[in-house]
Amino acid sequence: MTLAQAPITPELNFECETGNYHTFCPISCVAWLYQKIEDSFFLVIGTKTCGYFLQNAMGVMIFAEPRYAMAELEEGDISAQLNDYNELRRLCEQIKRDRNPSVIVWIGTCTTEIIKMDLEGIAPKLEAEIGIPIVVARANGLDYAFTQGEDTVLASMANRCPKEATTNTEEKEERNGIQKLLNFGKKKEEITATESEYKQHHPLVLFGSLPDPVVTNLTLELKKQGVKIDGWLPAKRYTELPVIEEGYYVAGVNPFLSRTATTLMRRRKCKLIGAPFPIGPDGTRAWIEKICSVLGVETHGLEEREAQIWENLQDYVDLVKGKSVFFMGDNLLEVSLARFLTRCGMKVHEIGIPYMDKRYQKAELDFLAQTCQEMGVTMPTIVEKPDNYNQLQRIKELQPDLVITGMAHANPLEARGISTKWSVEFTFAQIHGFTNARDVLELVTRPLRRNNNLKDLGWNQLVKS
Amino acid sequence: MTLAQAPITPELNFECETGNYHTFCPISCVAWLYQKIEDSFFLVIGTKTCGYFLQNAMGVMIFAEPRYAMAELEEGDISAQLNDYNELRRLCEQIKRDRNPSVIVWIGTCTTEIIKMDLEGIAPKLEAEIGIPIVVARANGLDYAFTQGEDTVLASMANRCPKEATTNTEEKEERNGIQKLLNFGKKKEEITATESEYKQHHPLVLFGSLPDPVVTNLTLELKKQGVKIDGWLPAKRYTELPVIEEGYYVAGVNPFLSRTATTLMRRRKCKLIGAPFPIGPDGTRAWIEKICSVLGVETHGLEEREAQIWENLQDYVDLVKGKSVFFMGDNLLEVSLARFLTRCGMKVHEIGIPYMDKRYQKAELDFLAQTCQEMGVTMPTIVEKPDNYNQLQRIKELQPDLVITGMAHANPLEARGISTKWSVEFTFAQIHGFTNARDVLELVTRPLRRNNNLKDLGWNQLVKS
Amino acid sequence: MKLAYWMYAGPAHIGTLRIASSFKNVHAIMHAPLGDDYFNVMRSMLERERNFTPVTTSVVDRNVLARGSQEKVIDNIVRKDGEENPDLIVLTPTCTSSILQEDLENFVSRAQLNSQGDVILADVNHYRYNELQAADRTLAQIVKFYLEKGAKKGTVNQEKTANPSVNIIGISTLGFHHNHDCRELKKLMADLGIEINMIIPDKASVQDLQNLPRAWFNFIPYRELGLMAAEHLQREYGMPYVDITPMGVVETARCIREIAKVINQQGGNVDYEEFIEHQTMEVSEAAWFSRSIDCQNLTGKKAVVFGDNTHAVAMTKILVREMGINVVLAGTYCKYDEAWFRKELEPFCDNILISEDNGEIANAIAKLEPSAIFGTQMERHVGKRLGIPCGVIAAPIHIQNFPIGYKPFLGYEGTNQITDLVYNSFTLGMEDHLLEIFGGHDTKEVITKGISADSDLNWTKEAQAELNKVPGFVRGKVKRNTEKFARERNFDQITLEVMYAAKESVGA
Amino acid sequence: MKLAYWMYAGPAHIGTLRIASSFKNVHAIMHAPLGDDYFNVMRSMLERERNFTPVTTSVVDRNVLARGSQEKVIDNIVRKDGEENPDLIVLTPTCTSSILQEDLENFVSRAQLNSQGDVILADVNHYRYNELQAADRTLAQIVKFYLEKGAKKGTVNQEKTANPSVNIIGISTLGFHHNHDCRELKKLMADLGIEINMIIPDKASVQDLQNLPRAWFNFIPYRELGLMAAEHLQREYGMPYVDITPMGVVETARCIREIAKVINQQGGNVDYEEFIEHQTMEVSEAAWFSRSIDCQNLTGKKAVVFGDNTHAVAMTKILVREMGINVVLAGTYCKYDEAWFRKELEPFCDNILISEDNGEIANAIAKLEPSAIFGTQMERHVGKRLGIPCGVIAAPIHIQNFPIGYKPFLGYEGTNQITDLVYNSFTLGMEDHLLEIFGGHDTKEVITKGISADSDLNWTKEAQAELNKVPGFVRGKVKRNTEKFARERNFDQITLEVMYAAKESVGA
Repeated sequence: MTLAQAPITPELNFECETGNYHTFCPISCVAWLYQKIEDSFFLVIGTKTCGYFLQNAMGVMIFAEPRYAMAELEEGDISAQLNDYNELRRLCEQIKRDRNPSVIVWIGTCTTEIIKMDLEGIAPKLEAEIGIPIVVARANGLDYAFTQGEDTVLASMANRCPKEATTNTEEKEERNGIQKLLNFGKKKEEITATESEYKQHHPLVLFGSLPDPVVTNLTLELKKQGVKIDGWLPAKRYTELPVIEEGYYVAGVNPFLSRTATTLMRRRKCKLIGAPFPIGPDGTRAWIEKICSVLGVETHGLEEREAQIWENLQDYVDLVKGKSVFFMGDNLLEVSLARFLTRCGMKVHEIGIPYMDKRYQKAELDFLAQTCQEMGVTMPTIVEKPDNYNQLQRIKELQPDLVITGMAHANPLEARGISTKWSVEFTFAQIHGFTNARDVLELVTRPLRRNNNLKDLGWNQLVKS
Repeated sequence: MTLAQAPITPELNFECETGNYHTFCPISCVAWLYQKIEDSFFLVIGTKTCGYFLQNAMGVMIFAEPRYAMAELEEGDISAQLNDYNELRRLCEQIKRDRNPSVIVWIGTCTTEIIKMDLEGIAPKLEAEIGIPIVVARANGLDYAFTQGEDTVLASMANRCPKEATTNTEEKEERNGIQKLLNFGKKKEEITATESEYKQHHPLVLFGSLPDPVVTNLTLELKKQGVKIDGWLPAKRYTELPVIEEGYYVAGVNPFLSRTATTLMRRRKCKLIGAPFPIGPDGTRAWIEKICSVLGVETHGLEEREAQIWENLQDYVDLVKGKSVFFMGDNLLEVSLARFLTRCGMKVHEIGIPYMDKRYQKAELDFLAQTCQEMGVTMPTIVEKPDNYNQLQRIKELQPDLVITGMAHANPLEARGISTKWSVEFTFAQIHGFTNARDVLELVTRPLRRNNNLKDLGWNQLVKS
Repeated sequence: MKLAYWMYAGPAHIGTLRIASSFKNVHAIMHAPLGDDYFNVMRSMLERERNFTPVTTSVVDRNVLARGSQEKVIDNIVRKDGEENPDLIVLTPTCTSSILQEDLENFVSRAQLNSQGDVILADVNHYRYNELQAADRTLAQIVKFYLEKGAKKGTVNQEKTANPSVNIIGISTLGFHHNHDCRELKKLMADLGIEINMIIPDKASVQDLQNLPRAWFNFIPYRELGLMAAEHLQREYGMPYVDITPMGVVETARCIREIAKVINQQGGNVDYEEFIEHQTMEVSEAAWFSRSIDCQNLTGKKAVVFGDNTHAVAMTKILVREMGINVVLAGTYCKYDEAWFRKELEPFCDNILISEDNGEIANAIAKLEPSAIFGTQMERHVGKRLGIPCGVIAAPIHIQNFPIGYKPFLGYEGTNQITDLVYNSFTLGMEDHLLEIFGGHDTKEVITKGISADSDLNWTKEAQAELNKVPGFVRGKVKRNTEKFARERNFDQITLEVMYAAKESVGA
Repeated sequence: MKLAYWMYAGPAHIGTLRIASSFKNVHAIMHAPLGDDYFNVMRSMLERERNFTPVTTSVVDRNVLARGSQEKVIDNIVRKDGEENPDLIVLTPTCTSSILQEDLENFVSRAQLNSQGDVILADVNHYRYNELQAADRTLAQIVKFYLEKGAKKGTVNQEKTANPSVNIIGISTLGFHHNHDCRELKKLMADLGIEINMIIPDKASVQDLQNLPRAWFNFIPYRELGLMAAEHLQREYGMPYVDITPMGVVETARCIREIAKVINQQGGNVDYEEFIEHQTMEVSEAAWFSRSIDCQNLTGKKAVVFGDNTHAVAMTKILVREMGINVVLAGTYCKYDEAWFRKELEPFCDNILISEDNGEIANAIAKLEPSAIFGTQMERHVGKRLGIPCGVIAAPIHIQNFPIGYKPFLGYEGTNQITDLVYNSFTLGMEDHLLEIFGGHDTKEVITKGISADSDLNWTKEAQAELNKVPGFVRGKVKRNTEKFARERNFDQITLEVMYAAKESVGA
């Protein structure tokens, strides 16, 4: 790893529990990735259990014509009476016929792991036969939690990024959708002028799936510092995957992408910029600073920009200051959120988290420790693979002002007078960068504002204790 | 009147009762006339009572942006503290500003009659002042019933029809919307060819507001006989009102247009073709035959056409044959419908009717008498200005298979096991001509089909008798 | 004259007829021209009433006008008296016939001479009062008539019932959900151990009106209908009344506590606190809903409320106090009772609008762009045009306000029904919330509100492209907020940078 | 493998968990990988449940796979037994973990040794049975377990109650409107003078299951859940059961008459005819609605029905027999019970479709173009795309099937709710009927269904113009009917004349 700065020794307390906790299945990632990659089709190879999950808990199968489906394994598939290759060919041919995507992503599940279905072996043959790239991602619950599903897909896709920039300019232009957008409608000389706004630096590719407006936003923030992004993994279209050459710098935008980071470093020989994640004004500034510092670009006006954003957040910060928060652990965004909320003046009791890659999250963990020090609060405990039952006992004792939790526990906690916020909302909301910092607090303060609105009702517990 | 055929002496029995009966207010006509005349605006000058009627009973004010409104008379208007001219000018100027219609139709009401508001006096002055034609129709409930509202409007509009064909061909073409439609897309020589499909005859103008598809349909039926329609009153646009010259032949399509007929004869010196109305295959054939005979055009294939329509109706005719029907009286279509249903084999107990112009309806009455004779049934009693209470006693005694009635009595009759059909549906449905004959029976048979469907339920009375 | 496309309250005679035809065995004679009698259609069609509406029109036509209507009106009254033997015949003109300035009182006196039943003229000025006021007046008039009649004969029964009892005043035909509310109120009173002495005018016999004073108190669920009668009964017979509408958990509790007070003041000994606690926490799901995650997502959303006084006031209080929703505008068309409305709602909402002009309300809604509307059928149509969901909470009535399934607005089941209405209005179920958190990817089905007319500002192509990425259902709002921001700062071009600056500044 | 975009019934473990978590003080242990535990989310969010769902996952991860799961599963069972003292712990795998082919029976026996409560393994094949079948089996298994246990100890209570009594079997958490149906059934039984002995599994204690035989009969409102238990009770304890779903006035009457028969056969003496008559004519508005003018307008309209066996069969019968609507297609996704479905509905509808493939149903609907659909959430979405209204009558469940307001499908209030559903689905209130009779003049707001892909036929400009005059909501149908007519007669051009001829011929 390329860490430019000497680490502060964190005095964080790490624990690990039983892992009897609730979180969404990693196959969830199809819900946002199929939207992000507009020419893709996702095929989840699993059981009725997987399909019913996508349909219900994610509530998304009801929408018109999603570009994903289940390859539902039936008794014959499990007992290996049927030939996996033929079955998958039949389904993929149908998908090609009906939708003709640029790529089919196979999402392996626990079941394909257990029956040892050789997806990696089958894919190249079938790809050659039907003429559509097939990317295989083992987004199974045996090895991964919720958001890590995206990590498995991006790690797999990293291997498909072109190795050399094509010389054809037109094609290159098409390849880089964002750049095109930013230059849209400008004449060639104007583009050259725009190019000159950038500093000279090594190529930089960012990884992590973000909604398009957030991509534009972060791209603009870096552009303000003269940093040009050479590509995003994933891009809006599979056919626009960024060129990645040996020695390129890469930086992640999300804490759950450690496998993708590793793949980019080991397989594509990229240099990883280890930075806190661009969540909250503090995180965004640190992320930009770190990138600039590694690329040798001097920053300007970042401190003022951060200060101005904090000013805009003041009304919400006033609401959370002095309040306490407990993360039950769900989406691996917990450390970044805890760090931002600590900076806002909250006290963090516990950071439950499904999985902790201390190397990939090192800069964020250091930043958390530093923030706690600066804010004069005690270091929270980080509980990996938490035990929900034990956590509920601790919550009962601690009576935090806010619990950030999965969907299964929110209503029962509310009925007991404990305010909650769904962790999953942070996964889907636009929370990255300076501009969106307010949206994070919009979510965090909602239960607190609700409590204010309803405080005269005379009740907040709805079960007999 | 120009009656080519000697009348059969009808042995019909006419009665007149108290007039304590329910029917819609004649201002109802705005509901269909504003749609028919696409560049019009209707202003109903009346009270809250009138406005609430349009809003509720007609259920139409809820729709987006109707081209009609109330000029609601307030206490100051009633007590004549306010100047009618100024008030109406204020409203019409607003209408002109907001909608800019080609014509504003003032619908006078009972109230304008009682307070003797001089609409006919005010209109020409205001028309000159604001530069939009203002047509005044006294569609009040003191003098008229339900559908007669249309009669008052058309009679008033008849006076606005141009007296001479303009020489400018282009303008003429625009004037005649239907003709244009029929020739649409054809080249000039083709039009000439089309013209030659018509026989030579005196100009003919039809009056009565029908939905556009029905207009096209009747136009085509006459074209088949070589008869060309020179115009319709009303046309689709006020600016396309037909030219009416002295001596033109005119024919009505509805039984409630006696005032319009009189106006055309007396004021515009037209010759009225008195025919049964084109409702049912029998009526449509008689109507066409009469028109052709008066215009001196020989008909061809009409008998076969009627027979073929009857054949298409057979399944519905089987359902009504031998059943009895009672008209409580509502929309003045009663005689035409009774005649058609008699021809279908029904027995008609009583024809309640709000108003009976025996001269204008003469051909229809004769045809009814003739039909009764031919079908071997007794002549029904025609009760003008019926008394609903008395009618209900007679219905209780007669137990007809079907009562055609206004909306106020349908549910209570149904609750007593008497099948009903809303008379108002015949006003709004497309019932004229050969093609639509089935639609009439679709409506008439619906309660009978309902009875068939539900006959196994074991109940048909829902009040204790 | 007033240019009107729509009206909220009907004409006076509708109010009178609603009262007359609610009573059992009362007949109304309308002295009016042909076509003014659509009350019968409304009752028959909207209430799906099995019986003939007991209203007969004595038709005024040109001949009657010429001759004078006295004879015809009297004939029709006497005839109806003979045909149906009603206890009472109520004569009413309409806006139209009231202009004739005939001596209808005299017609009535004359008709009374030959009638077995009572005959009265509904005493209402048809140009000063609307449907609601006329109904209130007619009900008070009939109550007064029979109590005075009874007083003369000494038959008014003033002995209080042994157990606490109530008269429920104001349940009427063609009232907004009155039938279901009445069933719920009967259940509530039974739960509270309160006997029902009378319910008027719904299905009540006028002969029984002299038993009204037997009840311990009168209960007026709707402010618009019954207050005049209650005040008369208080004045003449010292009967207290409760006029708190039991709509929403908070107001229902307040209403029940007021009832307890009134009963205990008369020597009763009731304590309903445990009942209120149990109903609030266990029977009604509304209190729990307000704490649940579903409701949390509604926190701070903007709503507009418009209706009659009773429902607009109660609904605003529920939205604000019980659900944490921000009512940016509350309004009523009950102009005649404006002061009460203002007093009740001033602490609860940003703006108040008192108006009978639907155009004014429509414009306010378009400008405020709330997330949901709670109004009448008219506001529902406005909402449809603007792509804003609307829950219907008040008359003018419509066939949809006469559901066959049980849907009260009052009492504890009412709180459940209202919760569904609110929840479904705001989010159309979980669906829309999911759409929102998933970034509105199902954009094909989302109602898009047309972006307002071309602005004077220049959007760069990039900014326009960015705007198009915003989900349809908030795009208009983002656009307007951005433009407002740009105008305030005198930018004439909207770039990506301006868009983000606007977002940072106003949370657009 | 099956390419699936949607499924109607969930996997087996959902059925097992619905039963386990419906009982009081029963805990389930799911032996499954992370992420398979979304049952807890569904229960918490859809039911807005205030309590924690009593289901704990014993997580299978890579380590567990390597070491074997026995120790972890047993530890988790024993731990939960200690933490919550449940009467019963039910162990279930999911589709995934069931492939491991571990000896779970042995795990359970081992865990039982160290547990105070009972421990059982839900005995279900996860690849052969779906949610509905698994729920039926698990309920029967638990009933059998406790009756056998009681039989061994001699504690099964077989003494019949003094008065007629019933066990209602099949009310479960996450069931389609089960909570409201249950309330309505309790009311119905009370009205019939029948005591409720037990309701299972909803909030029942497993310890009380040995009192089941005290009831005079068992009642199975839903065919999908409870029949196996009822059959066991009939076989072992000679208890008769009634399995007629009381949905709609006709079937409710038939159900009540069957109950009377069962009671009278056991020495009771009940006659419910008067009750049925009163409820049908006065309490339910459904019978009256079927005669009313509103319903007359539905006569002969085309509908498609699709759902589980219980609701699809009952709904089809209601539409056909009680409302005179033409059900052109009725279907079910309960393939395993196909024979019963066909037998029940063959006399009532034109076509029957048995399928679990939502694409097949969607295509059938698109082809048949009914005026309304009564189906599941999936059909509702199909309807949305096609512009055809859809009333939801069956699971899969959705937040909208857990309304807070009272909305049963069963019993007499159920008939009212269903009437509203039908009426609103067909006409969206009076509005659309008015639109139709007024010639659809408000075309701006009418949902238009896109006309099908370009045809091989040539429409003249006049005919095209004429077609455009047809209101949007029937235009597609007119177009297709006209083209069908033209094709059959080998016309390659559609003129005005052809259009009218088509209308005369096929009533297009």
